[in-house]
Amino acid sequence: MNTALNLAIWLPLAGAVLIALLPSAERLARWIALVASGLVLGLAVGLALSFDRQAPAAQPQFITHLDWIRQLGASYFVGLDGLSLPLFVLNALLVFLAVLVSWKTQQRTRAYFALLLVVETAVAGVFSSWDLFLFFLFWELELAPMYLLIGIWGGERREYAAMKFILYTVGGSAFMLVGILLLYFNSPVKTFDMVAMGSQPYVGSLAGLIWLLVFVGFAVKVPIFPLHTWLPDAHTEAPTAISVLLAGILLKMGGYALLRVNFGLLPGATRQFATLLAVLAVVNIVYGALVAMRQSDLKRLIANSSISHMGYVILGASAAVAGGAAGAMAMQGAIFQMFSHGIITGLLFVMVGLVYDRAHTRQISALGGLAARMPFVAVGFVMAALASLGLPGMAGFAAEFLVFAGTFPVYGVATILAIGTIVLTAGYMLWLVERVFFGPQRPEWARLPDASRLEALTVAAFLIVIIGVGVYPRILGDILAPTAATLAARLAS
Amino acid sequence: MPIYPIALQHGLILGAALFSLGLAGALIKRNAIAILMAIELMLNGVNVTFVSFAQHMPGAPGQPPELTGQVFAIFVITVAAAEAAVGLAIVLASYRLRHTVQIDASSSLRG
Amino acid sequence: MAAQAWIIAALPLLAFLIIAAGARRSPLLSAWLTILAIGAAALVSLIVFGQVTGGTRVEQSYTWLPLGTGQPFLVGFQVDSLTATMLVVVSSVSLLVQIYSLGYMAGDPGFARYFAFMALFTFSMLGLVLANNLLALYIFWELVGLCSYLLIGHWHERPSAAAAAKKAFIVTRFGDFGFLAGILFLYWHANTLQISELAQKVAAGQIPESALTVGMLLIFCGAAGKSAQFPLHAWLPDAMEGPTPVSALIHAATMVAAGVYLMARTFPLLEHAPVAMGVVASIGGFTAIFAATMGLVSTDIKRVLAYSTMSQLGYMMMAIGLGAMAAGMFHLVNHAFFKAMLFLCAGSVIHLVDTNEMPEMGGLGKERPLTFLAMTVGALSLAGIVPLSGFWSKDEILGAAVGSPILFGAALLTVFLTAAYMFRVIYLTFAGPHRGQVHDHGEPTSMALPLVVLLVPTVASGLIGIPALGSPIAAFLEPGGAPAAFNPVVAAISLLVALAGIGTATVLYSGGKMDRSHALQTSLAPIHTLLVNRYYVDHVYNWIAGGVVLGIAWMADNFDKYVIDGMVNGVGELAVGTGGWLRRAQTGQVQAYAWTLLIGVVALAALALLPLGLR
Amino acid sequence: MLPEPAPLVATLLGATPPMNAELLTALGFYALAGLALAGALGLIIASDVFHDALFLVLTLGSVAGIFVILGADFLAVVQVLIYVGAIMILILFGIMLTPQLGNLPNTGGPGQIAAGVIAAVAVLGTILAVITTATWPRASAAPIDLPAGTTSLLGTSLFNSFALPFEVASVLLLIAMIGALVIAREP
Amino acid sequence: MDLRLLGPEVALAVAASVIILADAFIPGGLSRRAMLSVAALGIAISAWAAISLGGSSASGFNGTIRADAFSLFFELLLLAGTLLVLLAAATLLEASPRYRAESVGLVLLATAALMLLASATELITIYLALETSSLSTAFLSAWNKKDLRSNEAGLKYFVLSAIASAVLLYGIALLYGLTGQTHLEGIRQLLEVPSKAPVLLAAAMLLAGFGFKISAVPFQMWTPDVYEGAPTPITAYLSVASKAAGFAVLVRVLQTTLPDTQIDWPLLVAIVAALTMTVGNLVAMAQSNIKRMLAYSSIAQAGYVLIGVAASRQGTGPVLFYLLGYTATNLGAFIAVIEIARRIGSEQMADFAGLYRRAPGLAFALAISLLSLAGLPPLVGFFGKLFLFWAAIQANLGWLVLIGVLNSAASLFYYAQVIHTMYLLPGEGEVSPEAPNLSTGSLVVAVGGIFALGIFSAPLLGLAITAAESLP
Repeated sequence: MNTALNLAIWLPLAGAVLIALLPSAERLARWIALVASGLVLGLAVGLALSFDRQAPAAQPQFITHLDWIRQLGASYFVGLDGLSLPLFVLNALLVFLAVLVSWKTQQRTRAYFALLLVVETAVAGVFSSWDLFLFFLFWELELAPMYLLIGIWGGERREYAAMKFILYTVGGSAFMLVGILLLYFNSPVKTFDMVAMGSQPYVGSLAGLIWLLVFVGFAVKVPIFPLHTWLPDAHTEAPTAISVLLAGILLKMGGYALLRVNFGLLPGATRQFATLLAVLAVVNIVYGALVAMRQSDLKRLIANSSISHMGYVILGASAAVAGGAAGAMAMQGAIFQMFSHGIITGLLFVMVGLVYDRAHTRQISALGGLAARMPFVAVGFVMAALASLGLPGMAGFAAEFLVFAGTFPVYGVATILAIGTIVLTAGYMLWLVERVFFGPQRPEWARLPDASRLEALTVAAFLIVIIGVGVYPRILGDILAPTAATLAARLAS
Repeated sequence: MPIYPIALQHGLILGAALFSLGLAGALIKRNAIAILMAIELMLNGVNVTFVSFAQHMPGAPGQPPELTGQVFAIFVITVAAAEAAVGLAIVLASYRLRHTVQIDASSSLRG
Repeated sequence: MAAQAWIIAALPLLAFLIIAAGARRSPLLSAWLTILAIGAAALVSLIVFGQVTGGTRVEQSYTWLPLGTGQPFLVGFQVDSLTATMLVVVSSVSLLVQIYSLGYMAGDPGFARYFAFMALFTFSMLGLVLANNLLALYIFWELVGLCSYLLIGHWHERPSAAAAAKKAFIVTRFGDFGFLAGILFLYWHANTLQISELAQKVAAGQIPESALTVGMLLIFCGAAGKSAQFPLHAWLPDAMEGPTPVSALIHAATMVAAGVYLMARTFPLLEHAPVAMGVVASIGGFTAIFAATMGLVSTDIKRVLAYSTMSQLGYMMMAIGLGAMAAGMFHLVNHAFFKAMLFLCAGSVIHLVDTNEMPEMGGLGKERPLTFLAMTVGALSLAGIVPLSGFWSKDEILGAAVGSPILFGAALLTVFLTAAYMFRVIYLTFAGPHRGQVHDHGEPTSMALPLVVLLVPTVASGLIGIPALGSPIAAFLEPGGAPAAFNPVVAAISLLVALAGIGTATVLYSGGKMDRSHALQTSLAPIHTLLVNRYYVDHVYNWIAGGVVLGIAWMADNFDKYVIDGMVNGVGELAVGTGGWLRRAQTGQVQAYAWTLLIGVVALAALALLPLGLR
Repeated sequence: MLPEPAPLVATLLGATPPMNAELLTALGFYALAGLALAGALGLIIASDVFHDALFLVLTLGSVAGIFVILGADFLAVVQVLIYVGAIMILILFGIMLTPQLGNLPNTGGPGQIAAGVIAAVAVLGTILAVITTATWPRASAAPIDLPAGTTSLLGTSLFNSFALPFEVASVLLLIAMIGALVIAREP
Repeated sequence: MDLRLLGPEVALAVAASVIILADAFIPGGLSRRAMLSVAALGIAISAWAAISLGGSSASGFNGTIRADAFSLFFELLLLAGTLLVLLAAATLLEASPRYRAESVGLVLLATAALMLLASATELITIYLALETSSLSTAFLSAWNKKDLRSNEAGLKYFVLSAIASAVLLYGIALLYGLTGQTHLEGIRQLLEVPSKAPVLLAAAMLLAGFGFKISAVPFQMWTPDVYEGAPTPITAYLSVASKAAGFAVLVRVLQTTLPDTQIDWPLLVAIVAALTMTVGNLVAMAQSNIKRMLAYSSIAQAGYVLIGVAASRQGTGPVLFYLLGYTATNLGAFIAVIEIARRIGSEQMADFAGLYRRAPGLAFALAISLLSLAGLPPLVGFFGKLFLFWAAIQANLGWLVLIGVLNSAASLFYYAQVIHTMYLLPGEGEVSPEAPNLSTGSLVVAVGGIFALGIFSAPLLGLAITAAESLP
């Protein structure tokens, strides 16, 4: 029983209930949300600091294991390992920052912050569950609040986007559920306990089918081509803070689940499908970049870049089956990329939000020359764009380097294509920056204010993390490396 | 199958025929009361079936036959009576509202 | 001190951080912070250089990223002769350029930002030369690229500047794509990224030559991008959109030379890959002459210098490809000083007339005698006139090329062209009458001083190459390597060719007149057009980027919109449509309902009975 | 499915065996069955609801007769009493209480008729296919011997084995009564 | 003697009689409050009587009923559902003073019949109980005599239920012919099957008869029309109590009489389940009236439950749990709709726009109910479906589960649209807030149940499995 972890999972929900119970606390709501998410962030960082980096990686730490639905062999089993801890922290961090980003939300404040906190609990639960059933529960728990967050506070086409988001995801989890149940009944250990399932993985004849079924569920979330078209709509229409969360952590749920369930529990099938994964990953990377290049909507461009960047996660993961040094490296890269993409794309969406809040348009062609009036926003945006295109010294580079390095000896051609896409990324990112911020100042944007103090603080927080991790990746590397190596070794054996 | 002595199948076939004719009536007639009568016909078909079976069900060794089929038929007749009452009541109410007992007048709920 | 050599890089970084953190509100403070930090760095560099000449060698590594299996990725720094030389060059040129910028950038709204980025650049460049392994080198490699991007785009409100910045970044990134692949390639063959370990393994023959060749060629892609070698050269002329001191520091003296430095740094690997060496030499030689021809026709003074830089970088590359690493580095050092000076001179001129176009200049020697002097000396040095620095290093390169007739010929031709276009610049700028407006605000001391200081190495730094001294450079940079042989015949020939070039320029442009050259242009119109359009390479690139890539992107985008999303929406519409169709079956007729019920029973029964075969 | 012709012809010609009770019973059964089916058919075809009712009475009466033949004498009485005596009266009242304006069709259109016939034929076919081929393991080949009156047997069954359904039936009738009162009453 | 086994039903019948008689003989009629009190008391006594039997598995009345845990489970479920429906209808009862005693009485009698249906183990009893409940609900559907739609609903329900029960009856006759028995256990013992055809035909006919009750496709055609036309509390009653009892008898008959080793009825049920889910969900997408949408939704829900039925023994516990959760959920939805419709005077979903502002509590309740129907955690609908799928996978019905989960995903489309209308669209006009009353009280109970049953799904599933295992 680890109090801190349980507290970190459930505290946001308690905050949400508190907000719901205080009927006329419109202004108080955001403070409650801030305090709750702040506490969770503190707890998460504390957990990260007290994480035993020397312990064997196969076992989660900070575990709580209680009986739950005995008829199903389901239990309340939470804990963190090197794979989940960074994402757990990322969740806490991004939600906290999301609260700051949405500080000025006027419309239905209480509901907004309450739902935000529910999402935090759900995602924290996904990342810390070691019981497959509990995992699925948390996974589904995130849907309805997210649907409402997009649907109520979103942009013009929010209804379409929200509906598309939820139908896609629910459709995906439909397959996932069947897969999970099949796995449960076919695996030699009749339990949902993922530690036990992982230590004695199922290798029977249904493994391939189960793998594919769960994969569909996760692939929607990642998203993996061709199940990705919900993403540009959802990310584009969602309000800024929600775009941050969507790109920052919700996509990571897909990648995380892929590693945890497909890779962790079905290593044999994973080996079979590794090449398919690699191909899909490259398609994601290249295709996402190409589509991003043509976008005329600022947010949509960033959204499509997420598709491309999540491809690196999948690429790294696919190469992990090779085992050995390369496999471990690729796996570490995949996990690292999830963290860094989360924080970088989060910042990008924040920056887009800042632009949109001021200019009230996201059409790239309508913008231009903003750097003169908004130097801070411009610098922040450029930094985010640079981080996104994998500039060394920022978080993205460390991750991509690991992915490339690990994948190179396994899938040479795929790696070359992926590295080549960096050029495309630089192309569309810098082109975007050029069109939005550079060039002569336009009269219609002559009065835009620069970032406020609070906004600047938020952006700075993002940048500190991005650069901190980029310059000193050991912060994460120490935690990731043993887990990644264990996972990869298990895959290869 | 010899045509006599009448065997189990004879009754069963008659029952089935009556059942099906009643069914056809229920599907074809327009007048609600006629439909009601057709349903009675269906129930009679079943009753013939029950009674035919009962005639061929010996009791346990040394025991008189239980005649469950006939008992069932009695209950069916009772139910038929109740159904007739219920049906007529509703049809009467319908008639008050619509001034017709044509069943296709009651088709405003659809889709 | 050498053991703490990282301080050299850290000082400018500190300056950058302080400026970013708040000092930026006071532009002058920012500038002086930068100058002080770089000055201190230059001082430390000199000390370190001294220690290194005394034989000190340092190498230290730190874990950058631990791995689950195997050795972690390291970063670290080393101090050896090559590093020490580069440290001195980079920090001193940077210092002078910063001082110059005080005057040149005065009154610019982005003054503080400019110095901040300059400090960041100096940090990155110093880090690059300090790096002891390929990963660290790559990291700083990208950072200098970033600074280049930021500084080219300093006047971001000018669309041409913004576009040039982007172009510079993307084109060099194209080369870096190869660099990164090369790093990975070598890593998986040698299992290390430490340059010293790589060198050992190569020397021990543990890496097959074919692998080494591929790896080095890939790495050369990066070098070619950075050093603007054909075909990745297109960005450099455009990069002249940046402020002139930036061009002087980044696009003449230091960053563009990083490619050469990289090849020198990995020379212990390269020399075991003869094919790669051949490629490097050929590309270098070709670029040298290719760029020089374009320099002949450009009317933008900075662009001429940029072509000249490309050409000289090609020269250096050729030297390294020919195995004369020390000669190449020697030329790099000399070139850094005089080319920086030339650019600063150009800046001084531009300051005076507010244009880059030489046809609008003319006769400026009267207003700027010092500049005139410095530029002439620089041009002579570049042309390779004895005893200026350029003569000595260029001669060593030519000497190394003797064995290869084609390259030797190309090099000689380049010497001719170099002399010609440089004196074309001198004549068009300083000789004759004013052709355009002159706005003389006076030349501040801060701008004059660096010119004076840079004159010293321009004149003197080559003297170390005097044959009488033996070959200390080769001994210093490449201990155990073959000493550079001074070939008096070659020297004489090259001197003659250079003088011929100067003579040609004099014939065409003396007195700042342009009519004779116009006549020549008209008679050679097709060639002129080709050169003015830079061999249409940019056109090809634009076609690839705007036509091919964006075209494919257009197809992908529409595939996304219409095919994939079309299918998704189609499924939804199918479901709703089917629902609507089934809905119509609900006619409201109770007998229809009963019919369905009965048919349902029959169907179910049939379904159950049919497998029995209805006996 | 078709009766074998030879014995029928033979019997009718009185050749072998002599006309006996079994044959008479059979003939009665066929006659009554024919009447019942004719009544049913008439109900379907008749265009007047009043004629429908009369055809139904014919069928119900014939079925009562068949009950007698099938050894259910008490049931036959019940059939006559409840059906003919109660239900038919109720229905006739219903018909009289709902006079129709004009001459509305008593059956649906051709489409509906076709559909109805198809459904009925399908149901009949399925049932016949099953019952004529099935073996009934519990059923005796010959009709069982029944005492002269089945009343006491039925009574025992009804109040002993099936006491609960009997009670439920009374509740059913109660509900029908209450409901009919409420629904059918003038509002 | 055996009468104790009938205690729960008798208690209700007595309460019904008291209400009807008292209303008839007391001048001015029985007050609404008194009526509901008597009904509640009757329900309480009935529940007490049921509990005191304690699922003893005692048989009575010559084996016609059985007081096992299975019947106890359903009796309590039906009683709770009935009580909630009555409370929810309290406000409506106030508005229509005529015949209200009879309506309450009929509801109680119908419930008694349904309880009997759930505990009967003999086909004659089952048939009579079925008819009793059907005829009562036919009346109740037609109760608004001046309302054309209500009358049409009653008429349709009556005609179709009569035909369906005739078909059922024929099936029973076949079973009787095969075994000479009407007791379920007797039938199973005697069902030697030299030719399977009659058994299969009987199974199909039984499926039709009971399928009519539970709105399984293709026997569901009445459902939308009757749900839309009937007074909303009766719709709620039909969708919850009637359906639950239908499942009870279906499960009991199938499991007790037909050995699935010899007769492949699970396949038949599985096919019906697949059809039911799919048709229900698809047509629900095209609706504009909330009651009609809920009707199709309840068809789809029946399809999910049938997945559990098809899973045979393993599925029975989950089926019971699902019905429990479904009762709370669907009641929540219908009670919310009753209240909303009463206040805004419309059952059209389009008129629900902006309801979150005009009636936040009701909007929330409806939203939660719909989300539970869609199967989102942590609501009970999620767990219910999960347990069903869990059982079906075990029974090697993976394909059916896949259809189920996809349907479940697709269903979100129309459930979410209601939520979307209520929460995302701006709405005109105001709704005057009302003080909490019995209806809102029952709504709170139902919505609370949706959460509570979800959170405590583990022990409740245990209970459901215990109840399921009490089937012979």
